[in-house]
Amino acid sequence: MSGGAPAKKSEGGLSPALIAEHGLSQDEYARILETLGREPTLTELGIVSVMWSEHCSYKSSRIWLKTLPTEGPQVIEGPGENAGVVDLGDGQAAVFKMESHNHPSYIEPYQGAATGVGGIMRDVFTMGARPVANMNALRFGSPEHAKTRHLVSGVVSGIGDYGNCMGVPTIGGETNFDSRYDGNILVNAMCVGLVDANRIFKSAARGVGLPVVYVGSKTGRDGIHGATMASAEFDDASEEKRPTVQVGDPFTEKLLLEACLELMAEDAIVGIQDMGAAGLTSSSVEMADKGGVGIELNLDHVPCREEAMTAYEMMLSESQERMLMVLKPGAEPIAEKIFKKWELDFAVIGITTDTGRFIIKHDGEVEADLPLSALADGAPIYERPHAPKPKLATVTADDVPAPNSLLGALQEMMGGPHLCSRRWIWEQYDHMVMADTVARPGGDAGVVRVHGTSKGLAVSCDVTPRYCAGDAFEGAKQAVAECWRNLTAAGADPLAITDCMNFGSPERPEIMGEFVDAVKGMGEACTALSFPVVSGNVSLYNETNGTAIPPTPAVGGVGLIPDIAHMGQMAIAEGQALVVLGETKGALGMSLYQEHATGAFTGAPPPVDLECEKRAGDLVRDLIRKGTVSAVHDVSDGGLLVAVAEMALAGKTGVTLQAETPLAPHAFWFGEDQGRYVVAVEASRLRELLLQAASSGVPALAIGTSGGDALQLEGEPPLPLGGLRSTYEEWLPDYMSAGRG
Amino acid sequence: MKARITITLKQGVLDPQGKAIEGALHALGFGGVDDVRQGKYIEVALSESDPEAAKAEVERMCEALLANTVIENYSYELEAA
Amino acid sequence: MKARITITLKQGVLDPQGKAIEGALHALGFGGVDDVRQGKYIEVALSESDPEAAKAEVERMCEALLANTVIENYSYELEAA
Amino acid sequence: MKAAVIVFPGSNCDRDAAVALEAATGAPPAMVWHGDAELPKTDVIVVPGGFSYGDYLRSGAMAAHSPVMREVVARAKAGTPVLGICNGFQVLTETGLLPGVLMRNRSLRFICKDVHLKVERDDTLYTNGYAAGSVIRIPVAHKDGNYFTDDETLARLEGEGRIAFRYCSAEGTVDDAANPNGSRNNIAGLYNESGTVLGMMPHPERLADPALGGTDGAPIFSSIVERLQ
Ligand SMILES: Nc1ncnc2c1ncn2[C@@H]1O[C@H](COP(=O)(O)OP(=O)(O)O)[C@@H](O)[C@H]1O
Ligand SMILES: [Mg+2]
Repeated sequence: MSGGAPAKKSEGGLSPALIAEHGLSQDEYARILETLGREPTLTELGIVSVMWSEHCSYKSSRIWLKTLPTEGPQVIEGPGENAGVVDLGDGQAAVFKMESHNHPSYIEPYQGAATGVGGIMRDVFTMGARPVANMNALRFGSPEHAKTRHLVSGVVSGIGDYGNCMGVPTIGGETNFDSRYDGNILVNAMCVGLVDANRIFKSAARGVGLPVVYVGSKTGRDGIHGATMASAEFDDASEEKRPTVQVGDPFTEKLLLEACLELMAEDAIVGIQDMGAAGLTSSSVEMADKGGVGIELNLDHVPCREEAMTAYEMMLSESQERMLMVLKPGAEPIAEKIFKKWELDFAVIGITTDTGRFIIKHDGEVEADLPLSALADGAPIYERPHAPKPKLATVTADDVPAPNSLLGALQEMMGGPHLCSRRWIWEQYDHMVMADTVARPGGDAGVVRVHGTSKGLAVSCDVTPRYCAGDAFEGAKQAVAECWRNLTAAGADPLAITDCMNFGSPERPEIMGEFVDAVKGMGEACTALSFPVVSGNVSLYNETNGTAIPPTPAVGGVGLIPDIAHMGQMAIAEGQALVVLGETKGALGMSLYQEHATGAFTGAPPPVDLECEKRAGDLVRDLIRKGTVSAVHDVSDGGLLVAVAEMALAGKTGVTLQAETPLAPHAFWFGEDQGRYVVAVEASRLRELLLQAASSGVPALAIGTSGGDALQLEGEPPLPLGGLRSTYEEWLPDYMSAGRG
Repeated sequence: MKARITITLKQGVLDPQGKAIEGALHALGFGGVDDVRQGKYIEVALSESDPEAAKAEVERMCEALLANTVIENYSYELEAA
Repeated sequence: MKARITITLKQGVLDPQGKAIEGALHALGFGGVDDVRQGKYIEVALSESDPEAAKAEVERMCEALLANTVIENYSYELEAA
Repeated sequence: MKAAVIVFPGSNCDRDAAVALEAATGAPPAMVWHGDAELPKTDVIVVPGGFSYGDYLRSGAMAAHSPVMREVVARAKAGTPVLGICNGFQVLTETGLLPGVLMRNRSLRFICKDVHLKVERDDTLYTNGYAAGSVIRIPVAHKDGNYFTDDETLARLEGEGRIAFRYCSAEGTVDDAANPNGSRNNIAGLYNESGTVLGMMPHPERLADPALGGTDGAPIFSSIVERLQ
């Protein structure tokens, strides 16, 4: 199998409309003509268009992503493979990545979110890792928006049903409501897997004459790009317009997971790649490109679910739960036996070649014959114009009115969409399956024990979109810092992050400016905190009618807890002294209290001082490991009073607060200054703690003691914990059940 | 009136349930089963007694809630209660 | 032949899905909905072409797997493919 | 003592059950693939949680018809103890080893959380490590855990003392507020006539290790060992 007849001609030529519908610009099409020296066939046009799409080629983002720090002694595999890999010691490694499934989840929330979860798990087990934890970062529109409830309900049950069926615990995430996501919700899913460091699988198809094998589900006409065009070209006029939504099949994915891991224990695989976006096309192109070989596929052997599928459709189908593998010669029988055992399709569909060409045959015809170099590295790269955004003014305590009652404001805020309990969400996720979840959702980071050891893997997802909307640079820095802080609060050594860069259209200079700022901010924080980026994903064009989402550089971090006997947790016991570590300056710009008091988020978000961040975090980790502190919680959304209230609710104990501060009380208690933690210590160890903080250069201020069953602040009536708990717990369930009978 | 509504997946949409049932039927020895598709069946009792009005009401219900028209089709029969 | 099988809950068996749909329809303003019951619809393509034999086969399938006869009833129609 | 765990396509608590069994018995259980020709001779069989065959038709329905379950049913009828957890309970009801069915939760949502259970009896194979009437904390994780059976069967089950566990409050009150899924009579677990088969929706294997935040599930496994050793 090589060379063969020249690719068949497309009848009548390709119209400009057809080219545009494939998302190719005139320049890009000219570039195709030049590379090929002829007109592409329709199949070739489809292949090039998906390979050159933003999603596969990162053409707008690539030059900026390259500036991110990706190295460190803990990094085994940085960006470039299906997922990043970090060292956990003892010959073990964690494999992780986050990915967006935004648009599909808006169109069909249940299936869109479900297939997003399925896709990210495949990225992880493709590398030989068993998925051990899932996370999800969700941004919905305003609670008042007509579609929000339906979207929340569908997305959450889609994520739950897929992960639950797979038997992978979903141990946390984050959820925002903001009207700027009304027309473009974000569903970012993260998966973490465990692998033996010497059994990591990659995608490169190194070697000529090797069998290319298709496994998993059959191929259907799911999610074919340019579907409007495809239906016009290929369908009977009578046939209903084909849906482009993909339906997830978690049961098959579970079988695929077990079958792949079983085969990976054998010495059979040269390279393996899941079929994600752009399915067979991108998986085969990437494997060949990375291996420096050519590839020839005969689509006659592709297992199809529907009749009469064309080469174009097979190459562009996004049917889920499929994988492509290149096997060692002669390994087909053992592989086939395993996949048959798991009742999955198995087919040899091609061979690697030394021609450097990507050749697709179907029904005896050559449907595509393209130079691989043009598909992967030959994709266009753009340095798009980017406009800087003016810095916003700092908001002072005088700009934001004080409340009548601090505790009253606290209760109202905690009984609202930004701060209420997310229990309604995470109770729909099996967060305990695999029997290794040692910190369940509801705390700062989810933690799973590394099976069979006393080590723990801490995971957190973070970004504060309103900060990024004000200042993408500071916002992205903050996202990295908050993630690092959450891992630290669990007692973990933060290892590395994955990111999911959700933005509007890069063709608009102000959006591109946000992107560039965010990458710079993220890079700066990652470098300062030795917290490199090992994998990630970019999702652009999140806008409707010219209105873009706020820049949302979501960060997913992984940390290692050397011994889960020394883990941080946020429930305070009675009789403890409470101390805030890190400096409180009363930053109210873009704070939740500001919105509560004024109805709007304005001004500069709180800046992050990365040196202070590092000092405070290193101190906290040490205090946790030495057992000095009995509870820890970082200070984030809503500020100090919210952090304390969350700890009190978790510990089912009241607190009495008083603090000596020159700041206005509302700025002190609700300011969102970064780099802070609240810790609880036995009164007898308070002095020791304060001394250690002083010698570490970390500001420390005692703010109260625990006990009783209410929150108390001088000069205000006490706020009973029971009442606070009801408002905090009930907002989301009440919201979700409103509109039902 | 009573509406008997049948909701099925659109052509070409993956039907994992149907596929799994098919596999189970084969395993149970029902070799003559070529294809299985699973859908939903919903019975709605309506106080409306005019067939035309009931028809319109059922269609609105299907569009608004009962069927996910992104991936599903619906059909129905009406019957005097 | 093609069998169109409808599986419904027996009378007296609680139907949480039906109840939820009913509530949602009311909330959407469909006030004339008195009762909703949810069931399953399964289409099975059979290679059997004899109606009597197909009938027997479908009944065996329903009894053996498709319906849980503790709580469910089934009915079906056959149609030449 | 030898234990076996049945593994179906889609089982996902098989490893968790094996870990808990090994902790109790001191030896790893035999993991029996649903398609394996033989079920080894064992003292107890566990049908674990998960989503056998995706639970695509009805929870547990397809697994109940797999060849290995025919053998499990035969062994159970001959007196071998069989413990079904979550999906395993659903499978056991679908085989008819236990009466009734597990329907969709009344909230229609999957629910994963710790619940409290009242232990009804302490004289059984599975519960001799508890005190009758005691309240234990064990997680549930299911979408179809709403136990239903007809009035007559329910009366018989109650009359014969075949309820193993009931959902209750932390203080032991068995009422609707403590019922996570709508189960009749707050039933969380059920014995067969001879008390050798137990099906339960909560997952004792998930709280049988102090590092996971509790050990109230462990006595289920140690009770079996105690009785059969
Ligand atoms: N979509 C979600 N899925 C699962 N858990 C969630 C989700 N959203 C929020 N949570 C959980 O709720 C808790 C509070 O979330 P958040 O306020 O974002 O935490 P933090 O401020 O520490 O980052 C966390 O434990 C988080 O894991
Ligand atoms: Mg936190």
